[in-house]
Amino acid sequence: MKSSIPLWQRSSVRIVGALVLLIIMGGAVGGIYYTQIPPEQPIPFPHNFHIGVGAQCSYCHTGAATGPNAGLPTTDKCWGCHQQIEPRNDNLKLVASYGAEGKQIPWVPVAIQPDFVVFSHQPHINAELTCETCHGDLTQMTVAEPQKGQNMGWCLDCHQKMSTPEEFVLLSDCATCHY
Amino acid sequence: MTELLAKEAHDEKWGMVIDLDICSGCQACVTACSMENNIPFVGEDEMAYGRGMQWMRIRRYWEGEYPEVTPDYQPMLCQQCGSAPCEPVCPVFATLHSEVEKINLQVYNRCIGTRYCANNCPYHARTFNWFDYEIPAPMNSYLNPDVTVRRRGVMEKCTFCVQRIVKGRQQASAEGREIEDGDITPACAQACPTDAITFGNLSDPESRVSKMVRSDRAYKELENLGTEPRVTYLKGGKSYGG
Amino acid sequence: MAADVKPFIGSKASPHQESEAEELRKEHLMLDPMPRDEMNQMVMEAMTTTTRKWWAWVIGLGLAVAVLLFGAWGYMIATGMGVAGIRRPVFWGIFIVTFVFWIGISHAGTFVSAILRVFKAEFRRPFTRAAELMTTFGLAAGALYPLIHLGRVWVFYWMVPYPNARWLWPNFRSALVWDFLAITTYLLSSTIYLFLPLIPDMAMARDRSSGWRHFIYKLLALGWRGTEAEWFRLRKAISIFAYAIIPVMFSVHTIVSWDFAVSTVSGWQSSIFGPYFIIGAILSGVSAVVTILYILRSTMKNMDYFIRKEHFDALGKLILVFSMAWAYFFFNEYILSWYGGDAAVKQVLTLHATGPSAWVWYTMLICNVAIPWLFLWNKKVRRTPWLMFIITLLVNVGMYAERYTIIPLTLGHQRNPFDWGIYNPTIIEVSIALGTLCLFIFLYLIASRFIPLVPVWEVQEGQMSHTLRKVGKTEIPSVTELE
Amino acid sequence: MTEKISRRDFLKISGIGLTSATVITGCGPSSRYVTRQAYANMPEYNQTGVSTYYATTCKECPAGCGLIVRTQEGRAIKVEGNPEHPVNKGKVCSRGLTTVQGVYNPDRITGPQKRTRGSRTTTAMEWQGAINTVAEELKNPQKTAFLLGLQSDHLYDLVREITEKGGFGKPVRYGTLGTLEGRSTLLRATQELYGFDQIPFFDMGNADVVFSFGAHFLETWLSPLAYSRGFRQLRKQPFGKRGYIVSFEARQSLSSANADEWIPIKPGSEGQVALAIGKIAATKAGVPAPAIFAEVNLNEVSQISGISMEKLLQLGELFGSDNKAIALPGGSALTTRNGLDAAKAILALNVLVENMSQPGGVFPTFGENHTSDFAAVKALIAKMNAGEVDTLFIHGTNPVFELPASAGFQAALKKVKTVISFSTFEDETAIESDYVFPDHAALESFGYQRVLLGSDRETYSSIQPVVAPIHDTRATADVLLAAILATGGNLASDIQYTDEVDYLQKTITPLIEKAGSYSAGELPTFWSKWLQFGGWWKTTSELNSSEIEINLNQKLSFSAPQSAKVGETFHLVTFPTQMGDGSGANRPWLQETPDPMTTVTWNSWIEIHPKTAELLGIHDDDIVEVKSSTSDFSVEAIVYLYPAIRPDTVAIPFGQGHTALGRFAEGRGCNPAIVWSASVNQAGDLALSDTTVTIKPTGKRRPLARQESKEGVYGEH
Repeated sequence: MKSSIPLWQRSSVRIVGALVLLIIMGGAVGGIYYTQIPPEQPIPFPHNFHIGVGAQCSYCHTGAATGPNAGLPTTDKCWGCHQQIEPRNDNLKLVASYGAEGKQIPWVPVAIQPDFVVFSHQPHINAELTCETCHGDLTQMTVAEPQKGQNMGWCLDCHQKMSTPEEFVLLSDCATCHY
Repeated sequence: MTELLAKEAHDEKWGMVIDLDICSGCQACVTACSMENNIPFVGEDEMAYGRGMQWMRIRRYWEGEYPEVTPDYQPMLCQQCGSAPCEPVCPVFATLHSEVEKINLQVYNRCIGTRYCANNCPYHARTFNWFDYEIPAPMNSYLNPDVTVRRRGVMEKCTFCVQRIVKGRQQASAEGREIEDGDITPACAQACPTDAITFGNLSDPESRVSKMVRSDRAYKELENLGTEPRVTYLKGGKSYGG
Repeated sequence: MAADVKPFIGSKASPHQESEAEELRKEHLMLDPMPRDEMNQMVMEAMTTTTRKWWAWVIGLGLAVAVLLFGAWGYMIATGMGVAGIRRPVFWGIFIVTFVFWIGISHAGTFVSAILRVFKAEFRRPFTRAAELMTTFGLAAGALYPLIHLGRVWVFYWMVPYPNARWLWPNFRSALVWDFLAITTYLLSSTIYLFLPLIPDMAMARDRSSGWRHFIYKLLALGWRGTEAEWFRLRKAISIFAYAIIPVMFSVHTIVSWDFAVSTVSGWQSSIFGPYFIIGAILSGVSAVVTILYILRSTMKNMDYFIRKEHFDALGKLILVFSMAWAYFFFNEYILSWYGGDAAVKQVLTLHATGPSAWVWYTMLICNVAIPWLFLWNKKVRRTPWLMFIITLLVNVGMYAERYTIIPLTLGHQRNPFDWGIYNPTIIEVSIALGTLCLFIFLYLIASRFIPLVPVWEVQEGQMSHTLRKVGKTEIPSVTELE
Repeated sequence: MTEKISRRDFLKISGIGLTSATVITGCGPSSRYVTRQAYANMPEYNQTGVSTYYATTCKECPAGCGLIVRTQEGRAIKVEGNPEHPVNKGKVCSRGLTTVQGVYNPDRITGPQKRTRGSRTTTAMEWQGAINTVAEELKNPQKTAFLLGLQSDHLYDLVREITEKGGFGKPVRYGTLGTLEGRSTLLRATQELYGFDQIPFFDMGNADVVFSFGAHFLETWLSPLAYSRGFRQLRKQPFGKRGYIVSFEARQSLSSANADEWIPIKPGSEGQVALAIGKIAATKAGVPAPAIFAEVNLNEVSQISGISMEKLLQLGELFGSDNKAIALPGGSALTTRNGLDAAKAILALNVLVENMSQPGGVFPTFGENHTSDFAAVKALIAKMNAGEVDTLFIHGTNPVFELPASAGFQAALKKVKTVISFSTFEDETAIESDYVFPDHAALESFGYQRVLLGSDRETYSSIQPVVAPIHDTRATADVLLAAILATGGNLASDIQYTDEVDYLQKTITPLIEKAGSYSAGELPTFWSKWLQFGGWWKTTSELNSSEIEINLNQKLSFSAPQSAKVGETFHLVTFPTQMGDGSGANRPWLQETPDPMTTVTWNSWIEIHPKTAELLGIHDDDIVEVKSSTSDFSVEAIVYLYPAIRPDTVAIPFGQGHTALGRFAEGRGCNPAIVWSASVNQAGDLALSDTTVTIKPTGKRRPLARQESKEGVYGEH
């Protein structure tokens, strides 16, 4: 062994190491970022505007109070109002074209749970939770954005805050969400 | 709302009674369970090697010698033991007792697949996903959206159709009433052509199951192990009543 | 050094005594001192000689590990546990059998090293290192199995207690969590216990090597200079560890046995399983030490100086004793379950002897009881290394059969005959089991060229203490008795 | 009309398939976002995540049980029983439960096709072309034949109307379930002895003693769920009373297994045993034995049947005692050369104990029965062979598979110029056809079924689509009506229905006037209730205790039952399983549901008594060659050593042995129909229980996929 410079002190080794680290970290950051950005919607629906003109959430997402899913509005629902609105811009023209042809708008749901989580809106609405508790302040959003940190601990946190210790025993039961 | 929840939870203790005198052994419950709970079919070779995924199996022994020979049927499913051998051995709490329904839960997404619970179940009621079983499209269309489709490497077993229990409770609570006897029926009891399976709340002394459990024909499988099964069998056979 | 040390028996020697002394020197390593430097050189030579054959073995085994172990395991992870032969009701098969086997093997290292050290058994000196290495590598091979046998190995870390967003912890009531913790503890402590006596030897090697070897030994020697204070602390540390690791060792195998004993499986649920497993483990472990010593002796340079017939003889006696102890527990298990009258247990135990796989049970009894009892009382057999090699291999086959009987064969015949099942291991399972064997040998091969397999300083210390010392005007032997 | 119903659109269900991928973390980028298509015109009651339930009728067997199908997002999820339905009262059997596996079966025919006979090459067609083809074929009524299944459904009624008005030959019906239970023999015997034109309703539930002569009332007999309910009722009578069942048959079936006594009698001797029991019972009751029973020689019967005299007397006295007794004529008694007389003897037992139209007795049912027998099929085959059939329409049956090979249907089919199948699957018959114009699957179609068996009241069970058709299929009734319209001429003016739903509505209009479980002022309301409740039926039981005069003073003559040479030939019993007529074999969960008696899955087997097997040197899981002793046909079957069968009898289940019908059915087990003897009994039914076979080991082995542990249950290693 001629060289007296230890392995870890060689610059080439250090550069390669740094690069590998960078790629791994970058991949992780990119992956996380990718899951956090809102997906591309067929029409960049401006939630803030519709709330601004006084639309209730349940006007379009009708199922929340009565069932597991809040649901996404049909073209009919959009067309009901938009028929009377002049298609001033491209997006409105898109709505008009969907409406006129009676085609469905392929909305991409944003607030979804993995398949092993059973979530029902109904009990949460009955417990008088508001929509923005989980879906964020939509007056500030155009398209719906996924909310950060909605993991199991977040669910449990809220269940604990909203209940007495005895109730929490029941509300933290696995079968509340998983079966 | 929360009051109702707490009250109900204290009142729930689901149990099943299977009357072996009228159980004909026809296997309709087995099919019903499989169709309700997204149980995959595994094919001939795997079945031959004891890897069938049926949550419910009908044990058939033969009694007597020809010509007095007769089969002895006993539907075997997870007994939802009150003191379940499977629970303490799971290293990650993937199987545990539920506080609300008082049944054994199997949390698929927590399971890491040690299969210890299955070894420790004296009823052999647990099945393991040896592979990712494919249900060829479009046959996957009939999968029940209320029940998780399990992937390879996790344990599964009868859940007393917990999805139906939860739905029934939510329905009752939405209607502002308590769950009534007979509101909730698991798929097996619903299908059973001779109504040999009865399901209900054991903590209600007036429920049908509670009455049947007090029958002098009632027994529990491997009771001496102290597992406190929630499934009660009513003795049948030709000696009874005839 | 050799000049001022004289074997005590040979000090005032008649010709007859001379030859007797020569005999004894041949017989006992401790009485056959060698100049320190020469001995160091011998060990260094053994360590640095890498023949072509050795390379062939290393490469071959490396490939075997890659294919048999990691290839098969990877295939199993990608496809599902179903590629193994386990089925309902036999949910545990070869994986757990091999797991218990390796944990058992790993026992003897500590037993031989720590217990014999605590009891100051002098014959231990040349092979403590070999035994300790066996412990560590056996554990390394065995500790893979709790991972291999998981249905979803990618979430194995859920068994580790750590704070997480799900508010979930492992279930401390589960024997598998105890297992996990016990094995981790044992692996850690046995590695430290291996490392402590290695420090002076590393320093020795450091001073006699150059290049990358020098670099590595320098790191591992932790700057050992051999001062009195260092020796004092080292002895203290070794002695603390030797005492401390014994209960750990006992607990580990007890806990492994609890995986079975705390269950409701008839044939497992037994209060005797703790000691039964420990005895079995020591029996298989000591046998494995003999197997390894034989291989070391016949393949490595200069090893026949260090490892002599006396060692085979002594270990042979140990094996005989443990075989008897094992038979006692085995007998106990049967007599008590017969006396207890639990029909299910009785049925299981009867089926072991009469069922379709009864040959496994008979293999177990022949290899574990009949063969040691028939042969090991004989000194000639005990002193014939190749015979000992075969016998100890067979004992380990027997111990494997014991675990096979206890795990899949017991599981297959539980309380309800309708659900009985015969377990057929598949090629994948066997391949993984063989893969870990290859891994063990591979690690051992690599280690044999990295660290001195003989604790040189301990041997030298022993030889020193078996010389005569002057106390006042009389010469007395340092150690009064040789075993 | 289908447009009206296809209001549910399909959710992209790829998410379900991807479940496995998301189980690890739930946040894999690939499965993070699922594109969902909103409903184009979502009705207010149909909400994502909420199930909708539709009532319809099970089409898996001819019983006509009412179903409630759970649907969600336009997919049929689960089949449940209709609790209101008079046949099954909310219960459902394995076959019905797997209906959805038929609808979503990957091996369905996806559209009309022109085929090359005998091969699997197909050419896709347009429906217009299909209709033109049918129209062309309909122009020649004399040389056109219809072969339909056993279902007494709207299609049969429509075809009958078409054939009557258009001058076609009467439609021929065939189904193995009918054959196995000797349905037309039973009908003939009822007509001749009881004098009414229906298969009677046997009120098992209210009886005290049931003598079953091979009736598989828990498996497939007539209306299995109705009789399963009867079985329960029998066992759970008020005040803890428990009915007693005695079953006579050579091989213990599930029904016999649940009987209190199983009498393994020699196949073919059932009729004489019934007579003997009648004679003893009459003596016990202290009445003179009617002529029909009087002349039977008890010793002879004991000898023929293998029942000891003592047992015979005991049973006869049990039947004749004060209990309410009933005798059930089942398949194994009826499908022999003496079948008709056996049926009469058994039916006469009911007259003897005076249970006609009494609770716990035998009742006439409702509506006319149009069962057809094997003789009609034989006549059709003869016509085909004679070149008198140019066009054959086949719907709801699979004759190439179901008919005995010795009947020669497949050869006769070659003489038919055009064979048109309406099968939803590529079954054995579809492969031998020129065209397949696939009908909708069960849960996609409209219709009704007249319930003729198993209901205690007049019942029409409605069929409605619960999901939109997933393939380019079309209702056969629609195809026929469209073709008739295209043909024009007299037929088109006689058959004035615009489509299937129009036909249904016109057919059920008379029901509005009848008092049923609901009433409606006009058709649209009636129609919606008809669909909502799953049919129409009377509110209360209509089993009335009208007097029926029956003359028992006739004589029956029995020829000696077919005998098997000891150790050489064996009686072959063919019994039905959950596969029914074989069409269930492509439902993977029916395959995987264990057979109740043997726990075997995914295969068929031959049941041999262990002692017989020992004599023949045959072991469990050996493959043996089963050869008909009257013809050259043989099949290979895997041996199951079955302790509950006569040593001189072997048994093979029906339903497996498909050479077509999709990936789940093909190449499994054997089809016993191949070795059936094609002889018929006096009523024209196939005398398949007379089949005797020889058994020869082939030296091959194949382990059966059984759920039981062979070692644990039988002590074998």
